[in-house]
Amino acid sequence: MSDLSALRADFPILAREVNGKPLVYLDSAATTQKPQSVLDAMDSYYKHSNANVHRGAHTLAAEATELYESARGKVASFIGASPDQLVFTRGTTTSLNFIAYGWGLNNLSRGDKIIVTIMEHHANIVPWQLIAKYTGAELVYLELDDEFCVDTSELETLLDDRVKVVAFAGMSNVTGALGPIEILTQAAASVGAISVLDAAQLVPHAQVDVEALGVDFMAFSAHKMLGPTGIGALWGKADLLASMEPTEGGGEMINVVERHTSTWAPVPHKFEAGTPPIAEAVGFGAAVDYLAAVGMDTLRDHERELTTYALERLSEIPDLTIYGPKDVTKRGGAISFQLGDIHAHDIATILDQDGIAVRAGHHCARPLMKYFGVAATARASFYLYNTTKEIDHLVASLHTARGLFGLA
Amino acid sequence: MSDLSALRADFPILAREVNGKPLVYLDSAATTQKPQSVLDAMDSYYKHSNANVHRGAHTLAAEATELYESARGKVASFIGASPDQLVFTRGTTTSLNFIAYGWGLNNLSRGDKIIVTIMEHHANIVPWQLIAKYTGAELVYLELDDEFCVDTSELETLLDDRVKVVAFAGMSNVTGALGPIEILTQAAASVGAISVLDAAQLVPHAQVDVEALGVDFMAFSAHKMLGPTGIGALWGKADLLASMEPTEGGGEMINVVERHTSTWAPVPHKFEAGTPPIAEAVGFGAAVDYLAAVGMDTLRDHERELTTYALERLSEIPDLTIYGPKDVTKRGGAISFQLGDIHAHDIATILDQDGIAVRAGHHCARPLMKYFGVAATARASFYLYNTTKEIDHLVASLHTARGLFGLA
Amino acid sequence: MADLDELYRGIILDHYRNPRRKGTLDGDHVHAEGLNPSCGDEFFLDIAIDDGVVTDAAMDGQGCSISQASGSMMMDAIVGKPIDEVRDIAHKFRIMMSIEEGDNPVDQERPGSVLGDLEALQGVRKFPVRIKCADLAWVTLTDALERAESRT
Amino acid sequence: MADLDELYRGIILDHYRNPRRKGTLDGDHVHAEGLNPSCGDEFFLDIAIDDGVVTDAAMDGQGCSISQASGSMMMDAIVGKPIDEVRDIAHKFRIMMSIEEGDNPVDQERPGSVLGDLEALQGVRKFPVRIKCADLAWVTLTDALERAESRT
Ligand SMILES: Cc1ncc(COP(=O)(O)O)c(C=O)c1O
Ligand SMILES: Cc1ncc(COP(=O)(O)O)c(C=O)c1O
Repeated sequence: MSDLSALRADFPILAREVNGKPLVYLDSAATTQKPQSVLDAMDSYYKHSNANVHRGAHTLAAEATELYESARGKVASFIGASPDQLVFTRGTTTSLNFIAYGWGLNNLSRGDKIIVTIMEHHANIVPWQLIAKYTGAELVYLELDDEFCVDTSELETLLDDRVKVVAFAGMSNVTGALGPIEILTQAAASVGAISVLDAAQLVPHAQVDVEALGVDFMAFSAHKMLGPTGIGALWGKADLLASMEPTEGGGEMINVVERHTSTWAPVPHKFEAGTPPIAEAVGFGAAVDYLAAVGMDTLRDHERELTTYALERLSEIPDLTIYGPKDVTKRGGAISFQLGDIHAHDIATILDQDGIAVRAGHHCARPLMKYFGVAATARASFYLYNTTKEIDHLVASLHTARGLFGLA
Repeated sequence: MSDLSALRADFPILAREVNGKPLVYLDSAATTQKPQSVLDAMDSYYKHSNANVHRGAHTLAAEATELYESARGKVASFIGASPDQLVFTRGTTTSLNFIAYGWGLNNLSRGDKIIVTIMEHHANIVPWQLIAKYTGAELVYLELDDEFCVDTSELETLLDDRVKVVAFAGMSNVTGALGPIEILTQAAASVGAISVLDAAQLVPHAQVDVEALGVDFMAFSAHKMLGPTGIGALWGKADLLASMEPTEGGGEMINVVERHTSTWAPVPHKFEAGTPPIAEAVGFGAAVDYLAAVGMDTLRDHERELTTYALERLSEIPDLTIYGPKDVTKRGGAISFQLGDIHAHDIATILDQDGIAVRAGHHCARPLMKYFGVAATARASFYLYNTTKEIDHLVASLHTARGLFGLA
Repeated sequence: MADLDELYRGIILDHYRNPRRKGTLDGDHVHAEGLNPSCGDEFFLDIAIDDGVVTDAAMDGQGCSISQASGSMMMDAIVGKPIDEVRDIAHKFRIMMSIEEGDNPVDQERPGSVLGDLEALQGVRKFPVRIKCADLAWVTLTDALERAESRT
Repeated sequence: MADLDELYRGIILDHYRNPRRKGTLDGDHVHAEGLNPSCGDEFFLDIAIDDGVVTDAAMDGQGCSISQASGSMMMDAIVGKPIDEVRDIAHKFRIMMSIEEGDNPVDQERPGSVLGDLEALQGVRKFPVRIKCADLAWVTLTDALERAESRT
């Protein structure tokens, strides 16, 4: 088995204890921990080069601009993209809203259709609901098959020239299921709709070449891939970004501002109104440096082994139901489950006493929960710093939960 | 003179050299430097408590939520507000856009008027231009009097019931002029318009009690008041925030999400879609702790003394024109100037050789530049860590510039 | 583990699995709904009030053992009681849970109980993030009582 | 200071203060506009081309000494030259400024100059953030030449 355990020393928080036990952090789908190198990069930015970017002729401003733009270059090349198509935003949520507003407000009208899947995160549902309300367009959902994967069999009958947007996750944050990216991208293209990939859970866990994927837009967050909070990215095809209206107006995104009209700066700056998250960009750059050094294939293999092991061990626990594909080639390392009639929050509380962090709730995917007919699940999710030993702890603690709830 | 020079040791970057000279940082109106305590607070967050907020039943998530919400409490109390009216955003620009979209898109229509002043930053112009375009409303400008202050003498004739928004800066980032907050707030109220205060330059430099000001909305940024990049705040009156539509949709801002409709969480969460800038909030909290410990009155006095001294010394330089009030009770510590026919960028380059950081350009206020009939100015701006000795360096370096350009 | 044993006492699991008065009321009643959006717990409450007395109640919804058990125990504690007494129970409960200020009405030394089965929820205090679970039913009750008041 | 003396040579300040061919053209010409939005520098260029030769040119706009001097020197350098030669000058200039790759055409050892007055702009290379100022006129020129080409 691939042994990445030496990397654990790079993550200061992993030395911490919770309730007297070593921290077992199984909540990386919510946010990942940060290596020292990411913290150092931001600290060094603030201690040596902090200044506002783009507008300055002094040395610090030039250094800050250089650091900010070189971070853009790193993140872009991490996804196989050109830096001038990579917009820094506050996160996946903002990226998706920028697409919904910037493209949707200006291109959708009454009767148009927006296709999403039932496994979407609220971030890829609510913005479309808002735009649907403003424009009169309508949301249409794709459901799941019995392996918890998006069912595309209805797609053909849904597709017509009123379909203007097809928006979908690359990987579900609840079930771990990979999305049918190729099928949906082609379906969108076949009717001239835009394809929007929510890659919040994909880019952190897989080698992504966005040009090869063929999607029109892609969104992801730094904090789910070793980077800081407060920053994410929006990638888009050059012609779409160029033709799109900016959502936010302000400094740095303009060409000329007159009293009543303005013209916009070229992409990506057009979408970066105001002082950007500069230190955060520097940290984001350091995060992708770290991931690239580990190697995304190594990371993927490691996560597959963990996931295989976890699915195996969890299936030995009586009364445990997993909501997600069993086939590791169809999924990533987020595993949602229920254990008998023990509510997910009770599971989280019991595990927390053993220092184990899992998430419990609707995972910002209420339509999916309703589709499953449950109100909440518990979710364990893995990243490069997790180990099979931690999964053993998880399993042991779930047995404790059974005991406490008298499940014999 | 108030001596805050001992504080300089709290700011690691101030020990730095630029072009072989000690750094003289006179660009705090663009962004301020950060004290060690702010960097430590963020570092400690990442090393001990990093987790996603609000959704977790595990210990780290509870700690992160507590840190995030207590930072909200600190920032709110710094401006005399209640935490449930304090929304964390990406910065002033996003805050103003949220008001323009969330209130404006839903309340403005053709023929309505939005009053702004000619001294606004692009962040308080461009969002209104965008909303004017979407709704058919119209922007109207207030000009300046000959002391560089907003001329409110035309106000009475402008005011009628088509005026729906009055938006203005508390302090100009170009001229340093304080805005006529009271007059404009009352004018707005008198016709039932909302008043929007761009406090990006005010909150960092003055004791603000937002309830006492009486404005409807206020926006400011952490990075201009010792805090990190990537975060700012939007404050609003409770009933307005409650009735307003959110601009961004996504996780954490919802109450219930159904397939086609959603209901919103209470304010402030309604406006905080997605993973918020958590570490940044912690840093923001540490920044206001630092400012409160220094005391905003002490800071204000220090800046007044610096500004008085600087205005005096600069006025001794031949050919130097200052764009801004001469009376220190009418202004803050941002001083824009031109020196003979030396272009602002050339000044910035020459000063940079002496380690002095000033800004040159249109300062994101092109309509104001055009009003002045200039394309660019140089700007020196002060904060609590600056000293009169630094102003002496500035003056000496400006004499060098005169020499280089043969101004005898 | 001792803390967990305290938290998940038999009586709590019993109320969780066999909630009292599950369902809805038919006749004249007030309805209120409580929701913890951060965890998804829901609590629906119907109460019938006659002449200042809570004559009947029913609960529905779903959530963790703590929120459901707290609601079920609340049913037992309020039906048949005058509104003033119901308010007093709610107040005492919230003091016991450290949600409101006051002297803890539940004294381990003293024989006899003030809050009945509800005292079993004391174990929740060791788990601060779960206190809002225990409180959900009571927030909903307060809402229902206010609605009842504004009707008369 | 030595670097600054190199940057602000007399000849540069002379071109800055007395820009050559300031104004606009009347007859048949191509117009192009260059803008550095980050600093606000503007450069407006008119060129007249006849039979493959730049027969006349005029510049306008405003900006720092470097951008205006570079533009003014460019005027001197291009008027009367065939387009191919103009392109070659632009290429050489950009190599000298380290904007394009290639062997620096300007050899301090060698007598005689390749770029004429423009060589005075070499001092800008020590100030990387100002290179885009020196380049503005040339970006605009490239744009103008492309427009001219697409017209024929
Ligand atoms: C007066 C004023 N308003 C708005 C802004 C925009 O702030 P930010 O860039 O932090 O969004 C600034 C700073 O650039 C400012 O000085
Ligand atoms: C699939 C998916 N989409 C979108 C998001 C939203 O990302 P963020 O909260 O960083 O904006 C998340 C994470 O919460 C996610 O897992």
